[in-house]
Parts: sequence; C-alpha cells; structure tokens
Amino acid sequence: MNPIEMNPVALQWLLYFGAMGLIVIGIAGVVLHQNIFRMVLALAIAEAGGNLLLVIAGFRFGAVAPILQDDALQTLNTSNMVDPVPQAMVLTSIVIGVGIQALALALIIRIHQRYGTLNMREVHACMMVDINKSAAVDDLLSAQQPRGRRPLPSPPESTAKRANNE
Amino acid sequence: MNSIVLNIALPLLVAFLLPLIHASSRIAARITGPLVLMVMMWSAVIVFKALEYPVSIALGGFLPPVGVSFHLDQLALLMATIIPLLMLLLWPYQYEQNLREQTVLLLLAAASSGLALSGDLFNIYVFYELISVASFGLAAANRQASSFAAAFRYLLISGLGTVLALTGIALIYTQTGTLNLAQLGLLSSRLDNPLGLSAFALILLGIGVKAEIFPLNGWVAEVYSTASTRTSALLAGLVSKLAVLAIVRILVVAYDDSEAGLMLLVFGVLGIIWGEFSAWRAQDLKRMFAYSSIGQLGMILLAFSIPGEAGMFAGIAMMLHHLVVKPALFLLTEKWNHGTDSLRGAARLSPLAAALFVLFALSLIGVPPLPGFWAKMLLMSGLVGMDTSVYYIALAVLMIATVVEAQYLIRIAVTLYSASDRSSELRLASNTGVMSLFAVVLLSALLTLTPLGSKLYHIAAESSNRALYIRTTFNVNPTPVLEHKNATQEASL
Amino acid sequence: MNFLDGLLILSLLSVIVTGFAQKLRSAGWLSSVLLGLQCLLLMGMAGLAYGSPAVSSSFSVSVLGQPLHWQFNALSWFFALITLASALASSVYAAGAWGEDYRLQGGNPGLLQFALNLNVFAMLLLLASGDLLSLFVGWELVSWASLLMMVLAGGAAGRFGLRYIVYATAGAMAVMTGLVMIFQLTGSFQFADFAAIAPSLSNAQVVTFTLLFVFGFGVKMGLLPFHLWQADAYAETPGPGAAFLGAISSRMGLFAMLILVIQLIGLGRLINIEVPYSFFSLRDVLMWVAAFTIIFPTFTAMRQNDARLLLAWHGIGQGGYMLMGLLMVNPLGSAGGLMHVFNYASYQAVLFLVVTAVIYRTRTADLNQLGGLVTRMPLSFLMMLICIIGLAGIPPMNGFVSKWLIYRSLIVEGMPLLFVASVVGTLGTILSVYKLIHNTFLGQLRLEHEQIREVPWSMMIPMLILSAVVFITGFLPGIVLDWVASAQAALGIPVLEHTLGGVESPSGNLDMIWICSVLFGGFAVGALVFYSGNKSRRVHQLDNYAGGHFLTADDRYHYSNNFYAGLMHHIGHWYRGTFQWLESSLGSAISLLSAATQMLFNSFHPALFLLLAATLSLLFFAG
Amino acid sequence: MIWLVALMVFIMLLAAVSMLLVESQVSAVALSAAVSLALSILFVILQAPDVAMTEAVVGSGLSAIILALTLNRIHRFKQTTTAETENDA
Amino acid sequence: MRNLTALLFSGGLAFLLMVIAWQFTLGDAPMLIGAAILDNAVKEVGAANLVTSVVLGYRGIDTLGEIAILFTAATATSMVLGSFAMTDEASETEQREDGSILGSSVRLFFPLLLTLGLYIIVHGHLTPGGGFQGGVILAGAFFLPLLAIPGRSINHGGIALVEGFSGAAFILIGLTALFSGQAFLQPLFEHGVIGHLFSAGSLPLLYIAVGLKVGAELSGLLANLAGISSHAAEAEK
Repeated sequence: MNPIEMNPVALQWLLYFGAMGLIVIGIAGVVLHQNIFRMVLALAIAEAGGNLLLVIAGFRFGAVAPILQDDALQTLNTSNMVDPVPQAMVLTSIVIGVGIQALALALIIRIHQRYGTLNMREVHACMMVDINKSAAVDDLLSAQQPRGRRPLPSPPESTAKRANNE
Repeated sequence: MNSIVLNIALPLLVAFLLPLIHASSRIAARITGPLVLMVMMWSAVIVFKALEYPVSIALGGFLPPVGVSFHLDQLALLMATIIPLLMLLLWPYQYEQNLREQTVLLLLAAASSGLALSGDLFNIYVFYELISVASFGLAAANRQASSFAAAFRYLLISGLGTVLALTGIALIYTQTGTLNLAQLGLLSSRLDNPLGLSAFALILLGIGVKAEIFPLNGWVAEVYSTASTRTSALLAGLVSKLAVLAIVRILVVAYDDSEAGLMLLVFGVLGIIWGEFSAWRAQDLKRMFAYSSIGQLGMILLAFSIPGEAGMFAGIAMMLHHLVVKPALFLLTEKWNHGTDSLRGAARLSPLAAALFVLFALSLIGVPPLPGFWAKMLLMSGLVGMDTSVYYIALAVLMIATVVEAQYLIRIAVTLYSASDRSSELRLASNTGVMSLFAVVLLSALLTLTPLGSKLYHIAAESSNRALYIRTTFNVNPTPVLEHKNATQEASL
Repeated sequence: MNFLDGLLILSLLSVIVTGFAQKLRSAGWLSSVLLGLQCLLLMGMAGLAYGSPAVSSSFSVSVLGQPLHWQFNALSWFFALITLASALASSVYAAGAWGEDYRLQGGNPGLLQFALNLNVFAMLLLLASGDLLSLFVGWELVSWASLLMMVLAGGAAGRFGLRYIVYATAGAMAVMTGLVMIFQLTGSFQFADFAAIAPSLSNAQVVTFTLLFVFGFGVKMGLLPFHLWQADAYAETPGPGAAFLGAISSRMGLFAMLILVIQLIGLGRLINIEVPYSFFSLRDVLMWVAAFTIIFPTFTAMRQNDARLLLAWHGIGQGGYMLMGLLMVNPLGSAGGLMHVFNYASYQAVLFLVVTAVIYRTRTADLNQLGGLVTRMPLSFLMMLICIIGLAGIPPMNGFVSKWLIYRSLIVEGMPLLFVASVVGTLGTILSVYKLIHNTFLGQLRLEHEQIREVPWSMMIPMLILSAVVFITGFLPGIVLDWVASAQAALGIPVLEHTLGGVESPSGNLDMIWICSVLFGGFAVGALVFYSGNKSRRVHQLDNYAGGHFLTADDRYHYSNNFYAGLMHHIGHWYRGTFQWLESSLGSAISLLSAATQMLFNSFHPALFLLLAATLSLLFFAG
Repeated sequence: MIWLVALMVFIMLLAAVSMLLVESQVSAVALSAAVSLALSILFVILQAPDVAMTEAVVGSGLSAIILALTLNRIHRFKQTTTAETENDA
Repeated sequence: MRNLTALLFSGGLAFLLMVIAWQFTLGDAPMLIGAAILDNAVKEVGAANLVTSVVLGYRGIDTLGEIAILFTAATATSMVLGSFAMTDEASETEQREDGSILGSSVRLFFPLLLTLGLYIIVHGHLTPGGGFQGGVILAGAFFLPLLAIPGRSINHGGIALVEGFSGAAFILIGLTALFSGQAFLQPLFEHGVIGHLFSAGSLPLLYIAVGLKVGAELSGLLANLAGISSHAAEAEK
C-alpha cells in the first residue's frame, strides 16, 4: 500500500500532535490519579507516546517498509525504504515498557494485599508509619506530635466542648 | 582489548543459568556469584593495565556510527574495576541464600559495567533501564510491605523518567540521525540550538532520577530506609555515580561548549540545599545518610558542571571519595538503625564502629588530612577558577551546606560518645569487618595522595578531552603512536 | 635534624605515648615530663627570639603538586613558648592531686593529658606552618583538637562543643574559600607568592580577603558577633584543660590572622581603603570591632555568678585588646598587642587554676556560695590577688605594661574615642575581677568551709611559678619585650626600641623598674608603720561585736549575693542579650528551612515535581 | 489516506483521555488495549510492520492480559457482569 | 490545588512539546546511519527483514540488554509474588467446574497458537515479527490452558530450563563469534540466498533463542501474576 501523496503539513501536524498528546496525557494521568493501578495504565500510555515519536523520526514520504519482499528480493534495491533504526529501537522500548509494567503490577498486588488500599495517599501514609516504626522514631511532622519540646497546650473550654460533641 | 565485553556477557550468562545451577547443587549456586565478580574484576584489571590510550570497540563487528561501540578510556575501565569490587564487598554473604536476589545482583553488575563502557546513546538508555529494573527488584527484595510501596513509588518516578529520556533520544535522532556519541560530538553544531538543549534537558531528567537530581529524588529516603542496608549501600554508593557518569559523558562529548553545563549547576546547587537541610532534621541514621547522599551527589553534579579538566578532576575525586565513604556509613546502620537518641552511649559498646563513624564523618565534612578535604578543595578551586557570579553563589551554598553537614554529623558523634544509662540492647555492630575494609581504603588513599592525584588528573584530562574521544571512535584501529591524525580527516565520514 | 624536627617528632611521640598510656596511673607525670622535654627543645631554639634567622624543618610533603613545608620564626617561637609553658603548667597541675580527685569523680585524667598533648601538637604544627596549605591543615587540626578537649566532661559540654563546631566549621570554610581564591590568583600556596601579588590586589579583593580571614579566624578568637560559643565551652572544660584553652587556644586565631592580614596583605592597604558613606577606614572598622569585643564580654562577665564563666567571658574581652594593639601602625601598639598575648596567657592560666583549686576544695564555683577563704587558703588568695592585679592592668604586674603600651599608642595615633572605649573596658575588668576575689576569698568564712586546708603542693607549684612569671615580667618587662621585638621583626612591622625596664621611644617611655621600686618603697613604709606599732591582736572573725550586737555564725554579715545589684539597677536594662537572640533566630531559620525541604520528601506523590521540572527546564531551553 | 491517519489519531487520543476519566477499572484496561490497537494501525500506515506487530501483540495482547490478571487478583471481580461494586477508583 | 497545578503544567508541557515538534518537518529523516544500513545491510547481514538485521546484527547488544531486562522483570516479579500463590485465596471462591466448551476450544487453539508462534519466530529474518512477537504468542499459547482448565498447574522447573538454556544459547552464539576472533555478537556463518529460510547466518538461531526465552519467561510471569501455584514453587518453599 504505497501511500499516495497527501498534503504533508496536515499529516505532520496530526502525527506529532498524536505523539505529544499521548505523552502528555500519560504523564498527566500519572500525576493526576490517586489510584496506583490507574497510574500504571497512564505510564503505559506515556511509553506508547514515546514510541510513536520514535517511529515518526524514521518515517519518509513515499518510502516503503524496510522488508525486502517478492520483487524487491531480486532487485535488492533498498533506496526507497523507511529508516529501520528507530523501528529497532522501538521494538526494544516497547518490551522495556511491558517489563516495567509487569513488575509494577506485581508490586500493586502485593501492596493491595498488605495495605488493603490502592489509594496512593493512604499507601504513602501506611508506608511512612511502617518506616517510622522500623526506625523506632516518631515522625516530627505528624499531627499527634507536639511541636518542639513543649507539649501542646490543652485546647480552651469552648473548642474542647465543641470537639467532643462533634 | 575485546575481552572487556566479557564483563557484560559473563555475568548475564551466569545470571541466566543460575536457576539451573541452583537446581543442580546449592553450594555451586552459592559460590558462582562471587566467582563471576572476581573474574570480571580480573578481566577489567588486565584491560586497564594494557591500555595506554583510549580504544573504541565495535560490537558485532560493525564500525561505530552504524553499530554499537564501547569506548574504553581510563575512566570507564576504572569504573569497570570498581563495580565488581564493591559488589564483592557488599555481596549478601551471610544472608540465607536468596537465589533471585543474587541473579538480580549479577544482572546489576553486568548492566553497570555496560553503562560505564558504552559509547552509544540508545545503548546507554537500555543499560540504564536494566539497572533501573534491577534496582526495583533489589528495593523490593526484603519483602516487607513498606519496601514494596517504596519500590513501587520509585518505579513510577523512574518510569516517567524513562519516558522523558525516550523523548529526548527521539528528538536527538530526528535532529542528527545518529546515536553514536562520537558522531553526535562531530554534529554537535546541530545540537547547539534550543532544540538540542531541550533534548539534553529531557535526557538529564530521565537519567537524573537515579542520579538523585533535585526534584526527582523523592524516592531516595523511602527506598534507602526500607531496602536492606547492603542494597541501599550499593544503590547510594555505586549506581547513582554511574547515572551521573552517563550524563557527564553525554554532556562532555555531545554538548561541550554550550550552557547545558549551567543546568547541571542549577540542579547540583538545589540538590545540595535540599539534601543537606533535610538531613539536618532527619531523626534516624538511614534517612540521614539518604538525604546526605542527595547532598553529596549535588556536590558531584556541581563539580561536573565546571567545564574542562578542573571540573572533571574535581568531579571524579568527589565521586570516588563518596563511593568509599557512603557504603561504609550505610553498613553502619545495619545495627544502629533506630533513632539517633537511642544511640546514646553506643561508643562504649562498639568502640570500633563509633571510631569508624567519626573517621568517615570527618572525611565527609572535609577535615584536612583526610582525602575528603582534598576532593572538596579541588571542587572549590574549580568553582573559584570559573570566576563568574553564578559559581560564587554555588560556592557560598556549598560552604553553608558543609557547615550544616558538620553540625548533624558531629551531633551523632557526640550522642555516640555521651554517657547513657540503658546501654544493654545495643549489640556490637557485627560487620565492622567490611567497614574497616573501607576505612583501610580511605587511609591508603590518604597515604598515597600524590600519585593517586596525578593518576586521577591523567584520567580527568583524558576523559574531558572531546577531540580525543571523537578521534578514538573513528579510528577503530588506533595507530600505536599516541597523537592521532587531525580531526579534519574524520569529518569526511 | 634540627631542633624544630626534634620538637615536632617529640610532640607527635608524646601524643602517641599518652594516647596509649591513658589507663596508667602515672600517665599525668609521664605527659608532664614529655612536655618538659618539649620546652627544653624550644629553649634550644631560643636564638630565634634574639634575632637569629628562621629555622626550617627538613620534612616537606608535596600533595597534589603543592609542597607543604614547616618553619619556625620568632613569632611562632613566641607563641610556642606560651603554648608549651601553659601546657606544662596544666599538665603538672592535672598530674598531681587534682588528677586523683578527677578520677574519683568518674573523669579520665589520662584522656585529659592525651587531649592536652594532642592540642599542643596541633598548635605546634599550626605555628610552624611554612605556607598557606600547611597553615590551614594546622588550623583545622587545632580547632578539632580543642573540640576533643571541650567535650571531655560530657553532658552539657557535648552541647556546647557542638555549638563550637558549627562556628568553627563556618570559620574554616571562610578561610578555605580565601585560600582557594589566593590559589587561583597566584597558582601556589606559598607566602612569598601571595605577598608578591598583594600590592597589586584591587580594593574589592583586599576587602573580600580581609573579611574572609577576619571572619574565619575571628570565630576562633571570639570576636564580637561570633563570641557566644567560647564562654560556655571553656567553662565546661575540666579545670587544667580550661586553663590551657583559655590561655592560648583562641590566640591561635590571632596568630593566623597576623600572618595573613598583617604580614601578607599589610596594614597599609587596610588603612587607605575607605568604607563608603563613612569616614571609617577598613582598619577603623576592625578596631571598633575589637573595642566592642573588649566592652561587651567584660560587662557580661560582671553579671556571671559562676567563677569559671566569669573568667571565660574575660578571655573574650582581653582578645579585643590584642587585636586592637596589633592593628596599630606605630610599634608601641603592636608591641603592646603581642605582649598582651603573653601577659594574658600567664595570669588567665593562674586564675583558672586557682578557681579549680577552690572547686577542688569546696566542690563549688558558685560565687554566691563562697566567701572568706583567705583564712584557709592564704597562698591561693595571694596568687589570685597577683593575677587579678595583672588582669586589671595595675602597675607592679605585667598586665599594666601591655595596657599602657596600647593606651599610649591609641593616643599617639590619635584615636581618643577608641581610648575611651578601652578604658571603659578596663573599668569593667576591674569591677568583675574585684567581684571574683571578694566573693571567693574576702568576707565571712562559711561554716561548711571551716575545715578547708590549702591545696596540696602538686597543684600549688605550677600556680606559684606562673604568678612569679606574672610578677617578674611586670617588674622587668624587657625580657618579654625582646621576644616581642624579634616577633615584630619577623612580622615585618616596625620594631619597638626597649630597655630591660620598659620602653625608650620618641612617642613615650616607661621604666617599670623605677615604678615598682617606688611602689615597694611605699609598701615598705606602710609595713614598717604597721609592724612597728603592732598593737593589734589576732582574734577569730566572729570574736567581736558591731553596733552593740555580738556576731553569731549563722547570720551573714558578708554582702556577696548579687554583688553589683546597684550598678545593675542603672545599666541592667542594656543587657538585652541581642546576640543570643540573633543566634537562636538563625538556628530557628535553619530548622524552618529544613522542615520546608522535608516537605518535598514527604509529599505523597513526587511525580508532580517531575512534571514541574520537565516543563520548567523545557521552558528554560526551548523558550 | 489522510483521513485514516486522522481517524486513528482521534481514536487513540479519545481512548487515552477517556481511559483517565472512566470510572470502572475494567473499561480502563479495555481502553488502554484500544489505544495500543489504534497505535499499531498507525504504525502500519507509517510503514513499520515489525513495530505494529509488536505493539499489537504486546500492547493490546500481553499488557491487557497482565492488567486483567492484576484486576482479578485485586478485586476478585465476580464472573457475573454486575457493575463494579467496589468504588476503589 | 494540586490537580490544578498538574493540569496547568501538563498543558504547558504539551504546548512546549508541540513547539519543539513544530520545528521538525515530517518525512525528511536525516538518514545518516539509516542510509548506511540500508545500503550495505543486505551485503553484511543478508537478512530480508532489515529491521531484524538491525535488531540482531548492528545493535545486537541492545537486544541482549532487552532480554536481560525482561529476565530481570520476570525474576523480580517472581521474587515479589514468589510465595504468595493463588491457592490461599482460591479457598473462599467455589472451585470453578470444568467448562467443557472452554476446555475443548482451548485444546483446539493450543496447537494453532503454537504453530503461529513458532512460524513467526522462525521467519523472523524474512517477514515482519520475530523473537519477541513469536515469544509472546508462545506464552499466550502456554498460558491459555492454565486459565481455561482450573487445577492445571504450570511446571516452573521446565520453564526455567527452557529459559536458562535459550538465554545461554544467545550469549554463547555471541561468545563463539568473540572467541573465533571476530567481535562479540558478530553474525556468523555465510549468508546463504536472501529470502530463503536458511539465510542470514546466525540470525535465525539468535531469534529462536530469543523467542523461546521470551515465551518461557512470559508464561512464568503470567502464571505468577495469575497466582497459579506450580510444582517448582512448592519444591522451593
């Protein structure tokens, strides 16, 4: 299917918008989501965007796939071909993406099994509690801790009353 | 000269076969790991000795710009020898033989040697990814809930870094059409525009995750305090240095005379501030050393941001010094991992460990006779040598950071040596053996300071010499005479 | 193998020997013998003090291409003499009865001797430095060795030692920056190279160098804004250690500043650098810093109730005199400054030792719990009397000579306001010193101190010798002035013509022999009248009556509590503790900043920071 | 031809965005498979058959299976097709 | 607030990336090493599929790194999920009865998938696809019966065997090139006629090794993720 000549600017605008869009959606997905499962999904999208960008780097108008088929086998002309190197690179980076994704999902299963939640905020909180417990240290920034050496002054009557009837 | 590839092929081969070796006989599996590391060290030392000038190896027999090439200069081979040495020291000997952790360690060894030697941009990216996945595995190795969570968060940040690095490489490829570092050097005029610099920025952020660059080091404290001490010693000591080395090699060869170095400076300074000030507040030793390693890496980045030999020399000196001191300090936290105030009076129980801590702390701060001082002085003379206001600000930040660092390290030393009532449960730090090994290395560096200094200067001069790098790669069969043909002949390629 | 090599090797040897011999009971005497030998070796080099050329050591190490070598000149000999003398005195003091008592109370006298020897070795290394690099190496060793001495007592001493380290490292970093800048300018660390390019330095460079070095070394000397650490740290150091540190340790900062600021950069450059929008020159600024360093600590000393703290605050104050003296062009002033180093070391060491003796006997240094010890410890009283006369700067003692020189040169150089400031400082000294001797020795003896006896001879002898030195050098200042003159020559500043009795120079002459003999004549007449008449009869203190009442033992006729209440009523409101407030605000600023930095590390989702970094760096480059 | 590219890009971006916004996990996994499928078709158009095949097999095949398996392990979602009960998103 | 900044900055990032992308022109790839490879790939490597000649010939070390990454991911996953098999969870759900339709269709599919996978692997150097794609299909083929027929367990020992040997084979082929004087991972043997099955020297062998390794690894990975306990797992516990 040799591509008929179409206006290149639209194609360029489309493809690059697609690639960059995927990357940004991926990164935004990871940053915005609280659920760690969704983050892994978004990461996969970002990886896919990166791969598309790489393949676009090797594309040439009117070029044919870098595989010698039937008639090309005899003539062995490889001049009008797309650049094979980015394709080789993308092969590797797709499999890297899947490798990382598999490990991430294994960790998610374990986290869910141990902490029982998938929300990053709770996972972080539980982790910090564990770290502080293992280091036998009480975290300075946690709310229960009184600031500095002096214990917190007891709340005045009004707030105490309001607190316990809340 | 080609035998250096064994440093990558052999550990991979043994790692692939380890499950089978383990199935056949447990004892064989137990000793194969250290054996392989020794062979790696031996082969690296041979090549290191036989090398007078840099050599480039074409992998797969295809000449560099087309095929992947390894660039063997003294810096790369120095790292190639240090990697197996340090892993031998930090090998989990007495732990119950976790087969999978050993395989991952071997893979880490192969990948680190690959990263140190590689001369191809995408090859660096693949080996960097291999190191990342191996370090995720190691971070999650001791199977506690918090280490899984820390490993996951680390994986997430590193995954995003991978995406950025990939886009960076794609941008560079679209601009220059090549992946070989030497050829990128030749075409660096094309990379010198904002587009090239933003590609470098993306790669810097991508690889910076492991080099604990300022905004991306949220994972450092979590992973180092949940992983086992040997893993965190390995990650903090060795792997972060390799990531910095990869960035510096790209910077030196492809982006030599542009203000990409300035970006390194900014990240270095921010890293120092963030690392040292957080360490000041840290309450337990592991997190304190994690934050202090961020600070130290900020200093190393600062050193490498100085263009030319002075910067490279200071950077390598700081890097090697941190490589010796930090793993030793982390080994200390194996027994002393509770809060700092529970360490009161620990010196009476284990005097050797306390004395070693004071020695390493003084060297880290930079007290004269110890090598840490000479490394920091090189860095300062490099910064002052630049004589521009940005570098003076960096110098001021470095000074303040050192004062803060002195305060929290000596605070620990004073607690160690202060009197304490209940000193029963602090057991003797059993593995002072390995730590005293590090101390011996530190003191021997002190005694042989001048020859070591001149050797490092030679390494720095060679590795910061961009023209030499390009000439080596494109004369795959280097003429025996040291001075090569002039660069114009290469431009014809 | 000349005397200098011998001295350095012996000093290193004594550090190693005392290091291993800590547990030995006679470790004290061993270290005293070793220090004595070092003094003899120093005497061997006495020629330096009388004009013979500098002795350079045969050792020389070259590190990273920079040679380090060591040499002694008259200035370093002069400082080494003070160091070794006060070290020997404290070592003998600690070796004797005091050491036993210290061991009984859980201390480790062997460790104290080791720390003493380590400090001496570090100071000798610093004094013998032949180039900037060895100067800095020596400097760092001195500051870390004195940390070891300070934290021996443990507990609160640890906290004060930590505070000292923060100041010391900040100072060291400033000095290191200065040295590295010099290295960039001259390409080498030699004194000669820096001296060669010093005249060609621009004003801005001179100001940066001076500020860096004055800040760097001033921290150790306890110049005004950085003086808070010294008093507490020295007060907490065990007795003889405090005497040694108080006497000489902070003068190392002065020595290093002399070499760098006075000898290499030169006073001339400082004088003609105008501070903008004011009629001060850079030197005047430093002089005023020195003046305030005299006034503030001395008046703080007056309010102290702990004898050791009172003396430690004085240490900071007297440092101001030395700096003020050395910042003056005419030889009178610089000679006064240098001599004050010697004088101050001598009587400060004795004062600390006497206070330790009082603590040894009465177990307390609180001035409100003491009184009337003159009847039980007459000799200690005599020595404290001699030394507070020296500290206050009153004729028969050597303190007067150096203060006179400084005042005289202030007048000769036309700085009346500074003269008034230093006189106010001296007033403060006299007031606080009188409080010291009155509250401990004069007044009514307390019941619990009835059985107190004089301190044993092993502690008495060092005090006796040193106070004898104070008196003799006061009577014949020429001895010290010879050494001072050769030190001035070594520094390359104009030398003071002097005689055995005092000073014979166009801008003023002084003959102490004549003054002292007249004074003693007067004493002799008074003693004659007293003893010839001799109608008096010795009675017990309480065996008399006042205002018709018989004195009873349990009520206090001795006014010592809150001694200067009246004076404080007037000037009390000036004590706002501005420097304490400054220091604590700096500390809380740092802890606030570190809490903020930890916010980044505690954020539950760090990926946001990666996004920010990516966008901003792209903006920076692609923009 | 251009409209095919436009369609694929539009599907890809739509699937990606909706994957982030959609409530249920299972449909998110399905959408991620859709994104990778659209991407592999794009690769075919860009004359990169190798990459298209890998993307199809690995992207929509393997990663979809892994994600589904993890969901299975996490949510123990029932065989019945009732809507997601756990509001764990 | 956090989401707002995230949205703002990701919009900024998108804009900046588009600005960067806009400076390229699609289609005029600089073709520096691409052209060099296109010109002499057929001569030097002799594979019909030029991408394979790049993947295994010119950039063989990348593929080695690639396999190592997959191997590390699989090992790390088994390390993380090692002893946490599905069995302890399966107790509370009733044992799934043997769905006959599912079971029989799986038995039908298995050989088809197997041949498809092997075909793709073997023809890696001729047609698009190769070791990775074929390996994944093989993994799917092995994993399908496990899903369909409950109680069927995977024998990890066998998988580890295949995985180990195929990985070792890949490296050993590379090392034989090294020890026979050429560089590491240099394509061996003569190229044969282009387009035929036995052409492009050692490339097919390499791709078969890659295919088997990826197949074995991923089936082990999938089994781990699915929590299907295996004989070897019990042995190791």
